[in-house]
Amino acid sequence: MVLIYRGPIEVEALLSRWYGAERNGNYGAMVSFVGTVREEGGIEALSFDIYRPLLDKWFEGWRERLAEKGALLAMAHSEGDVPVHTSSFACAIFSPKRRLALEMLDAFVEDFKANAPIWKYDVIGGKRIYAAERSTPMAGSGLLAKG
Amino acid sequence: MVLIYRGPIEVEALLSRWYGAERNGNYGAMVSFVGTVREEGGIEALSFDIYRPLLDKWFEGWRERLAEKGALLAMAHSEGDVPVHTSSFACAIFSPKRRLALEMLDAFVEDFKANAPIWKYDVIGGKRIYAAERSTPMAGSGLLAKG
Amino acid sequence: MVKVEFLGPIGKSPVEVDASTLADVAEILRRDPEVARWLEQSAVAVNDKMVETLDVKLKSGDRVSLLPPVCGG
Amino acid sequence: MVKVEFLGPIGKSPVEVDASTLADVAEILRRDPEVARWLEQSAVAVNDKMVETLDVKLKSGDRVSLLPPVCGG
Repeated sequence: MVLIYRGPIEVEALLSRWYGAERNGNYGAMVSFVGTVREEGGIEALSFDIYRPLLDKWFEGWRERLAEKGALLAMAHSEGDVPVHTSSFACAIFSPKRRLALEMLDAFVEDFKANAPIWKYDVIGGKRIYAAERSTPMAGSGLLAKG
Repeated sequence: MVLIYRGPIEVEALLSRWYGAERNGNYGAMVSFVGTVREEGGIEALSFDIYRPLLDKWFEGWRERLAEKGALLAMAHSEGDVPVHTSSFACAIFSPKRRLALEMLDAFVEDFKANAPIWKYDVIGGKRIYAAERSTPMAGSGLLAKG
Repeated sequence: MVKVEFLGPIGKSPVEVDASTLADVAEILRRDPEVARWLEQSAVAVNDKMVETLDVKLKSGDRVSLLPPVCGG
Repeated sequence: MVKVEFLGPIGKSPVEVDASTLADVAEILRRDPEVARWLEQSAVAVNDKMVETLDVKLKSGDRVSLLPPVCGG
């Protein structure tokens, strides 16, 4: 299951928890990624909507794919407002092999950007503005426009 | 400079420190790698010798290369004995772009394995045995055997 | 009745429609100008399972979700 | 005199040798069986700078380091 934070992720505690929980798993390599909100375009924060049932399904698919390769996947994401210089996304892969872990992390985050059911908004002047131009239609989009 | 620990790295504190120090740097992406000693081949620990002057030079070369791309590099390594299920190596790259950070981390660790002046020993029955078969001759090896 | 929900930025409350296939739902939604502009770029799930054809049969109590373009991270 | 140090698993104390180039050092070390077997797989630094030619000139007080195969991480 994806760990959902209301607001920013408590990154220090989360990384400690992941490392502590897995260091006895004899994995050898832990590769992690943390995404922090950059101060740009005059935003105060980013804000996120998540559709949890589908996010968890999508995530469990990835978890199983990685488990088949002997690797363990963990992920956290924020819902609601995440101010600049705080973090909205973190994931980690534990694996016996570093190279495999790095490759999988890249593929996972790539698919995350395209297919995880999460919607992003810029918060400017207290208003929530959908980040339409940075968003990607999910696989299979346009189905209901057909026929 | 490389952060050298006598014995295992305090990973939780280190990752917190790195994250805390850099999250205000507006980097956007932090990618980190932690190497933990696996229980295998009947070892109690790994043990390391480091030649610090050259390690720091090698590291500063990488730091500058990454700084030119707008990224920040940090690294820690253990000297002496590191028991199984504790960690001997950690590094992190802070970058505006995730893809770049992942690629650089892979290239950095690859070169680290081949050219960082660190020697590894298995500790078995209290004895320190050079890990000859897992070690790599550095670039330019064999010079003094010539002529 | 089939429930249709509009996720994320579509920002519209769920509606109940009378439909026996996903094609029926498509036809109904195309008539709503507030929703029609999202159809081209939205993916569709039925009972939280992504679908890729309009032939999907629906029964009363089923739930259709519209998923507009995403951007996590 | 030039100081030669043997890093990591070579496990030998530093020695002082009389040499004016790295080629001289090579010749001296090849005569020591304890060291000779490491030469093929060792890299060389002079005053903490990696070198790739035997032509390097040496002066008194210079330091030559032998670096056997490495394995960090």
